[in-house]
Amino acid sequence: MINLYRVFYRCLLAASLAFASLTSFADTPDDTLVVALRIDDITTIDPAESFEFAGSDVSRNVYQKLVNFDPFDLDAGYQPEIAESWSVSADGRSITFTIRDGLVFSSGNPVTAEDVEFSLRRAVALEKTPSFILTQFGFSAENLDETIMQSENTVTITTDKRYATSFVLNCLTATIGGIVDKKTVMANEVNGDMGNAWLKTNSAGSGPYMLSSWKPNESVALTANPNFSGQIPAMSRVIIRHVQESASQRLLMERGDIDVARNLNSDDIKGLRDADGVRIIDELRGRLMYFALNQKHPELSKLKVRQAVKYLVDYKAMESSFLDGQYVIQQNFLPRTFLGAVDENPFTLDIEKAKGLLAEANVDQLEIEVGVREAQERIEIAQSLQNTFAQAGITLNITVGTGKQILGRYRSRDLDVYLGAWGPDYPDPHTNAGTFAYNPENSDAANATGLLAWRNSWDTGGLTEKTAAAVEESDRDKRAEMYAEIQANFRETSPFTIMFQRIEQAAVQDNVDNLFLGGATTAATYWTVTK
Amino acid sequence: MEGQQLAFLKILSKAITTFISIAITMLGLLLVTFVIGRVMPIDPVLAIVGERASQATYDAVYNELGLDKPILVQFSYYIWDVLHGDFGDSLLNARPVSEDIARVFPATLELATLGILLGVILGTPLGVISAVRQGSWIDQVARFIALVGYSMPIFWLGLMGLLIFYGILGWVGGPGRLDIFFEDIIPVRTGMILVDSIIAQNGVVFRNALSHIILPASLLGYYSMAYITRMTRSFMLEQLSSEYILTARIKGLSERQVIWGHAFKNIRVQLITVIALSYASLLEGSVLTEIIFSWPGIGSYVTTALLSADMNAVLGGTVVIGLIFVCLNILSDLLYGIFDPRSK
Amino acid sequence: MSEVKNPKLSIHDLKVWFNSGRDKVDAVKSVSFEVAEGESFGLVGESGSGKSTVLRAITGLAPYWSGSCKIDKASLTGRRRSREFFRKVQMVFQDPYASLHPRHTVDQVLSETLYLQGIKDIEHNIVRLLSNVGLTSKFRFRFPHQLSGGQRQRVAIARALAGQPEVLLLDEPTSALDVSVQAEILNLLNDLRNEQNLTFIFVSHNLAVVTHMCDRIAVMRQGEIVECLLADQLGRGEISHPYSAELLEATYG
Amino acid sequence: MSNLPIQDWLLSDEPTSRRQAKLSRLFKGWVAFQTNVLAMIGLGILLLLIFVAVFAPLLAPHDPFVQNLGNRLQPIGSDQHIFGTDSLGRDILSRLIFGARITLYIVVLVAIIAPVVGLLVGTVSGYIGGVVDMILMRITDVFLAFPRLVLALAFVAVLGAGIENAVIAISLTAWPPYARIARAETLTIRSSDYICAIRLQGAGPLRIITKHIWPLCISSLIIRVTLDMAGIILVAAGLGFLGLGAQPPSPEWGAMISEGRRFILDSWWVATIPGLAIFAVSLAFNLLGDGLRDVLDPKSGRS
Amino acid sequence: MLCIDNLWVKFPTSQGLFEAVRGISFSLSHERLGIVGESGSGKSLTGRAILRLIRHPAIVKANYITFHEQNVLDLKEKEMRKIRGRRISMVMQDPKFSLNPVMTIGSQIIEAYRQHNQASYKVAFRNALEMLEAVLIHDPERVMRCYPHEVSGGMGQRIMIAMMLIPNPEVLIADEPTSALDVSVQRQVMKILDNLVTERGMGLILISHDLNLVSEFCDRILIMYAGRIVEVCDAAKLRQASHPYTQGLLNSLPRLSERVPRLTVLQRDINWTEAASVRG
Repeated sequence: MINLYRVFYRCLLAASLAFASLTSFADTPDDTLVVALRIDDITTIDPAESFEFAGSDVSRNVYQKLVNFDPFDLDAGYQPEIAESWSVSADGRSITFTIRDGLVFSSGNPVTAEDVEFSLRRAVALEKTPSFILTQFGFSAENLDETIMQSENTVTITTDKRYATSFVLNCLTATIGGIVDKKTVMANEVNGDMGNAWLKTNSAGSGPYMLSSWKPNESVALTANPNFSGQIPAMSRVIIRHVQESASQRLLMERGDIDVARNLNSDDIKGLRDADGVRIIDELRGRLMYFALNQKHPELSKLKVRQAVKYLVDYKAMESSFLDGQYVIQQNFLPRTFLGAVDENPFTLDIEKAKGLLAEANVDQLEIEVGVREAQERIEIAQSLQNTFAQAGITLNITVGTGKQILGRYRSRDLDVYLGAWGPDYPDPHTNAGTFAYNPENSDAANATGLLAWRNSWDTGGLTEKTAAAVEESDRDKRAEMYAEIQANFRETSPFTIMFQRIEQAAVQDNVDNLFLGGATTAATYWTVTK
Repeated sequence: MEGQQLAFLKILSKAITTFISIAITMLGLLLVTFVIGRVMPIDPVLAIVGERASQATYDAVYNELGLDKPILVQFSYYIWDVLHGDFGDSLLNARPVSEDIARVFPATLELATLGILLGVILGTPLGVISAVRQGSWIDQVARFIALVGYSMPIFWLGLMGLLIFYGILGWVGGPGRLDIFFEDIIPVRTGMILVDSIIAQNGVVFRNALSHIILPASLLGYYSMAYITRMTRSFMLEQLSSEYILTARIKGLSERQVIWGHAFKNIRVQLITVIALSYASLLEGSVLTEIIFSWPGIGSYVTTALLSADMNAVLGGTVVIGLIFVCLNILSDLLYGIFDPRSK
Repeated sequence: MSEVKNPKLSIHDLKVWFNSGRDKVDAVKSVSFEVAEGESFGLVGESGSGKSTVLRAITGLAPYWSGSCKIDKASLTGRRRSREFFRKVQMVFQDPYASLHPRHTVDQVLSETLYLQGIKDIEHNIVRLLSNVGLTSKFRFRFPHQLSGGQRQRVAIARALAGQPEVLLLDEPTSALDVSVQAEILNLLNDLRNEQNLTFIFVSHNLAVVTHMCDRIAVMRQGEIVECLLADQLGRGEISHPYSAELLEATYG
Repeated sequence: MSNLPIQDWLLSDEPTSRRQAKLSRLFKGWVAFQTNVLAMIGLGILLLLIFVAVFAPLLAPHDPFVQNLGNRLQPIGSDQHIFGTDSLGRDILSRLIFGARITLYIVVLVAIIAPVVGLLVGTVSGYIGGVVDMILMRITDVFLAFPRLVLALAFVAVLGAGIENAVIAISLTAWPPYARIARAETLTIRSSDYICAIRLQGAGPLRIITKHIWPLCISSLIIRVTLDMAGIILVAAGLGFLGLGAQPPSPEWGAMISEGRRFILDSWWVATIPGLAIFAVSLAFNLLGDGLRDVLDPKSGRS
Repeated sequence: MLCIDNLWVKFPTSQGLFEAVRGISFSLSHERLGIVGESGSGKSLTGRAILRLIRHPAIVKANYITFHEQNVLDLKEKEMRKIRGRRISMVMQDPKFSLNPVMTIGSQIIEAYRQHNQASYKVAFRNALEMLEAVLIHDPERVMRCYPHEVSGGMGQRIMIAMMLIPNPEVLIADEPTSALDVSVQRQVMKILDNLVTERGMGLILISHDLNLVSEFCDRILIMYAGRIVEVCDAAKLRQASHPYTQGLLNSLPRLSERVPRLTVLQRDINWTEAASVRG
């Protein structure tokens, strides 16, 4: 019996010794930037296909575009990058870009007009999800020979009608405008896919970094592009690691095992503010949090009801409690810093007013369903809405589901109320105006699932035409004015209640400088970082 | 000669029946998964084309995936491919599912193996001791430890463990399998970092990997220990009250000989089944543990795939997990034959 | 084997085996005998001689059998037995600890049996059955674990008698009991046979018990009847087969 | 020994009526069970759970759904809130009290579905044998070989998130082991003398399965279910943790942990208190299960 | 050789202490002593109490149990183990349960030998073979390799006897050694046991419910009833036993030689239970 115990205790002792001897740690290496980020949304990094937040971060650091944003001065708008300069034809339909000399891809090949033409044509021809950003200008696989043309060191694109130049160029700063290395890509072509399969997991760009590995749901590793024509970045390696939990990201941050944590919730941010050696970066992003009423619902389609619910949101309390620091009140569909953005947020929680409006609409005791994606902050917003709606006699039943599940119902016009987020696809006001306030055909048959107005069966009450007009206005100020007018109308009449705009808060180690998250218009830059 | 032939035939027929029953089980498994995948209200096409796609793009992908064909036709295509070792490409990232599984499975295997080892090494003696000393303080303590293990939500324990041992004390590594700068240092052979680092004779990486794995493995080990302790205890109690134990005592054997030499030998078979089951459930991937510890294992892989309607990945993962389960069952049956002479 | 006039039960060339195919095990190789109405017929042999299997084959509890088996000239086939058969033929099992449902009271056991046999007036019949086997009604609501071995066997006998059968198959009914209790049960069985004119087939490994209970005795060995004797012959030691002699020698007393 | 007459009546070895026999058996089981201190503790906790669930509206100091965003994440031991408040400023104690109802609901529902399905499949399979047995056992194997959480997730995904669906999903994954147990028991019971005896009275398979085999399988199933209940609550909590269990604002304990885990580093109590509640109930079921095994297990109840 | 004085064995139950053995005293020299009684009379517990094999929570009490003048009750567990098997051994009822199912017969016998003899495996193996031959097993080498389920009941019991006798004990307690066996084998096994015991000059305690068996193989018989010894008599004079219980038992046996219409049923007397135990 005694022996039995001895064996047992010995085991315990050995185990505890082994445990205790594992405690040695170092900081991250000087030339490596380690970022904790949820990257489970990345499905590809081919610029012609990539359409997710984490993916566009990677893309921005790997691919250059004809025009792009300067991370140090986002407000300046698009700046020349691969294009040295451009000129617009008299009819306003053609833009000719002159390609800069001396730019080189990571493969060592020079960046030529041919590459630019190939990249843009490829993005159209592949017809992947984001291709609409280009095809809205009338480009299609059939007319590429006439619309996107290269000659010598220039590339000319011709749109189907006149558009605001700023609109076209803003679209080219989106991920899909990334220029790829034609030779390398076509060398890896399989079954006429224009290198799509290869580019999903490899890079062929001229940006400061190149992709060294992507393990889905695990990590993305970038290494400095040795052939980069600009200044070689200080961080020769960037490792983006998938860490799902905010608490885990915070612990990693506190232990100094990572340099940047990008998915911290407001409470963990608060906790980290007090931690030694950690700094918080706030950047206003373009994402909006909104809810929308399905106009197929007989009660919800009443104007007074649409207006009433806008007074049933406790904007202030949410902004200052669980959304603290991460969202700011925004009641217009153009995010702050966008062209045409307005700073009018007239709605506050006003139960009595809402009750009055509901009474005018003859609505008493309403029970509706709200669909929410399984994400904590959205569920909390939904619960807060549930609370305030109840005070005006509206019962809100929350249905939580996976993103795909809820979205599926939203797209098929099946939800009473959808609560979710919307991020601009490219840094031009039309990206949001064209989806919130634009719905040329409201029938079920139209199946315009890409338009938020259609998803809510809203015929926009004349805003569609105004939006179409705004996108053709080439005068910048006039254009901004037109959007202000659309938004004023939209605020009062639309079934959309836009509530908040996202502020991204990232925690960085004190020694990390010049990390830019991309503001409302673009994605994060790592090449600027020093430490 | 004839006897030998007969014996051979017997083994052959047994092998064939075993194989057939595995095949049927696997087919059923595939069918169920497949049906689930098809009736799920998550649209795999949408998962690919994204929410802004036009109807034409949608239709193209719909046909490309073969979703327009009758479900049985789809299923038979799938079976045909699986028989050729092809699980198809992940709908989401277009990489072969088999490649993904080969990447995530070793992570789970490593974690589960270490976990089950801890569970067996601690749980078995604890169970034996508490059976032998039924009612004593050590029995009470062992039972309590096991009960706590049975009753504690793992995600809570995991987060707390991470907070205390990593966040505050800094005794162990944080989430993930390695510290970032140790990644990609050693060549991937088995995919299990502990093993790979031993092969590469890289002590530093080994230590780092160990520091990362020890906490989640202890946690899983604790849960399997709770189960193993409890089962060992009840098996031992049953054996200790049997007559041959009395015989052994009459022979004048010491308690240790009676317990380990006689009683324990008789519970080996049952214990193997318990351990195999426990191991199988760990290999299924403890989704919650994997999420909390950012462990890129098969559990979270299949779950993520399921939630994003990546049916090829779900089917592939399920087949692999089902195969493991079936294999472990067969293995425990084989060991049964070795350890229990009565089964021959 | 010996001819009997108007046999109640006649068995001819009965073969019983377990498992089909290669694993086939022959439990009874070829057995024939006849039992007259009101007779008590004994089957004696060691464990594995197939004596209990014969009973199981008659009642349809054995998986595979061949040969002919007649009750009142009606042939039995396969494993299914009719309701009439169960009214005529009943069985008492060896181990009284295993033959009663552990969660059923005596009352439940008997009332269910009566119900199944289609007998009305269950209340009255339970009391009658209990008193027939020498139990007072205070045992009626007990569970098996509240009864001694002898009492359990009495309940089992009462159950067998519930449908007022004509033939009782007794499978070692006393081998699990103490000798003093054995005597009580054997006396009870004899009394019941006399009162109700029952036909017994009595299976036992104990020569003395079988001789005490039976008129004629068949000695079984490895699935075959080696010898058929009258009880008196056995008592006097008049036996011819060496195996019977061996058994007799082994059974002291 | 100064027993009350009623106790004598209950403890009698010579019951005189069906009712007395039945009550007496229950009472004796209770007496045996009473001596097991740990099991009594378990029972006590569960009775407390039931009490709290029944009288939740009277016991809860606050409305569990009323939010007060200005008063969020109050620590344990605050004036108004003994267990503090959650991220929407709701009183945790009140939510815990109302959550007891949901926990009880899960427990009862699973306890009704899973063992019954298992019992049906197992006993039919074991009793009839042959082809039926083979088919049913293959089906059982398929479900056993399935990764459990994946199966549950898939079912929830198909049926839609919600507590009932979560319970059904859990039950669907939980029945195979019960079927195995019931089948094994049936196989041993099937060939026993008392089953032979009742067959000789002309009883059909339906009667034998329902009246004779079930009562014997049920006790071992009850033990297993009780012991598994902890695991079931934890799986339900796990589904809640993944957002697929109870829907907000329902104060399901697993969902409460899930909500609270975001604050675990600063406001640890928000997740810990429901965690402890789950722990206590699971523990209670385990203790109770151990105790029931001692009382009900036919193997130990022989002598 | 072995003296037992006022032995009690009690079990705690929900209804209080159950007294299974109630103050019995007897002694054993180099003789064959039979203990007879019905089930529940406490005879088996008596055998186990001598070897101190009755474990918690049962209570064993006695003024003394001396073996060669040494009180067994005072010995430490370690010292007790030297007595068990080596000096006092025991054969139990059913070889099906009393042999370890997952060990070969050879290893079990060798283990029994080596436990008490410093011997190499080879020596032990040879001794085991010899012992198996002594219990009339014809091909001992094959049997050594067998597992318990592969041998018949009769052979199993002979193996059990071989295993228990291989350390050459001074006293053997045989607890219903043949009641699980077929009648034809019973005698054979008893004869082997009897021969070995007499040859080696051992003391034998034969515990059985079978009066005939005991009277045939023993010198002296203790008759137990409800935990007490009601009568002690010479085996040869069993038929003349005075106690009504003994007589009743004898009469309730059916006999081959004289067929009676009704067997005599034992009429129990409440006084037997309370009468003082007879010293044996």
